[in-house]
Amino acid sequence: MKILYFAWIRSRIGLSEETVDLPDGVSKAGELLDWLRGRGPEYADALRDASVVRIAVNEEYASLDAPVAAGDEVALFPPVTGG
Amino acid sequence: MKILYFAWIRSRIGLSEETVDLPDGVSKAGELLDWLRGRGPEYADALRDASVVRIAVNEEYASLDAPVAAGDEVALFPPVTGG
Amino acid sequence: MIRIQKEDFDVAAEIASVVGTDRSVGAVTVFIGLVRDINGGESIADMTLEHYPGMTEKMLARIEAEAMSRWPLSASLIIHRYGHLQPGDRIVLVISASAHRQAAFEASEFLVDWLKAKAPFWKRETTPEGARWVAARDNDAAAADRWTGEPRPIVV
Amino acid sequence: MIRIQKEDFDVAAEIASVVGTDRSVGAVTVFIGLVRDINGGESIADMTLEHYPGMTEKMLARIEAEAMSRWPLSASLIIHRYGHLQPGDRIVLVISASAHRQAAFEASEFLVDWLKAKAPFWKRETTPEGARWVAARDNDAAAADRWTGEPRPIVV
Repeated sequence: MKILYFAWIRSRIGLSEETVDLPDGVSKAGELLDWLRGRGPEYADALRDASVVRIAVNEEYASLDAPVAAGDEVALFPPVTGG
Repeated sequence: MKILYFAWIRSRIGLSEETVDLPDGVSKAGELLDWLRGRGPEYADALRDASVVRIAVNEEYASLDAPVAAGDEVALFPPVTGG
Repeated sequence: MIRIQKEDFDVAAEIASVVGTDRSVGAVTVFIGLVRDINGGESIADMTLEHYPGMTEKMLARIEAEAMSRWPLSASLIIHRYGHLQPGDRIVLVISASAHRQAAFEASEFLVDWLKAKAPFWKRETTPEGARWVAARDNDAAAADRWTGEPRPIVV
Repeated sequence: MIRIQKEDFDVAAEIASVVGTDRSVGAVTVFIGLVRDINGGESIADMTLEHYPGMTEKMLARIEAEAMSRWPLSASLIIHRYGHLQPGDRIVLVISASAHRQAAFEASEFLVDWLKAKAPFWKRETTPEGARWVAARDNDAAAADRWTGEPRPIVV
């Protein structure tokens, strides 16, 4: 599974992209977030407030309940500010 | 008093502009319209339907009740279609 | 700024002059009205725009002043052409510049709605059946009237 | 049409390409978003726009398709820049072309509202206190949401 980070989530984690094996017990986006928070203090800090974390699975906006699977591209980013 | 005609009111009357002495008994725009209608069949035809005649006195939209006086510039035209 | 002219205008140059060097401008909205090749189901060969010199300037200046008083605009522009035009030709240009987009969009829509309802211009079209004066559309009056109620609050 | 690019764009050339030779177009509306030299009371020296390549194209294409399905448009265009920008620089261009102005205005406003709420771009500004990520504005979400109710009837 490829995970992408953007904007201040990217800066806080210090990574723009990583590839991980789908962890055991993770089948939904929210579970993936919980698992990532446990990877280290920079992850916990960047992903602490779920209300400002947007999730996209395979380039589509997704909720915490959305299914995730090995091979998916999951992106985590703050609310968008283009335009 | 200068009277200007525009668009199809101008074409029907066959005049774009004329200067008339303020007729006796005319002190409002509606009275001027009535007087003009009596000047000939082309005037009567052009000004028959007051609902499609717009009046401007000294370059300001005016109602049938608006006062008109010698020296005024009165314009008669159909609803505008610019833009 | 308002201009009434026979000649075409340069949209990019006009946008640049409206924005100028004002770096507080975050949103520019532009409306361009063009001559269509069909109207009311009839094909249009060409068009002549007549206007009332003097009153036209006065009305456009007043409409622009009204927009400037209703919205926090940095600048705005109305250019309206008259004379002989053909399908595809530009008739009118409206530009509004503001810090944020809501004011810029609303102001341009207002300027177009009010100039269509109030500025003394008349269109005469040539169709295969001959020339005809364009009739005013009821919904242009309705579009102008919708600006008389309570304004939508401006969020800056 | 949608484009995501680092380079600036030529507004007049883009308008010409949107209208093309379609003489049924009577109304063109344009929105240009610019970098402001002040935001939230702080002066802005420059800005960097980050985006999510792939998802950005997908979202903008979907937003444009939604506008084309809601309004009778002849054509539309969204160009969004990314990378390093300075105050006064153009960020985004939206163009809508239609027979009549109501559709063109509403479509451009919709396109801007939805791209601001949905397209994955993020702005980072440099202020005298250092660089900061721009926070999303609540009223951008509200502006996007107002298009979910019943549409205003289109009069043609």
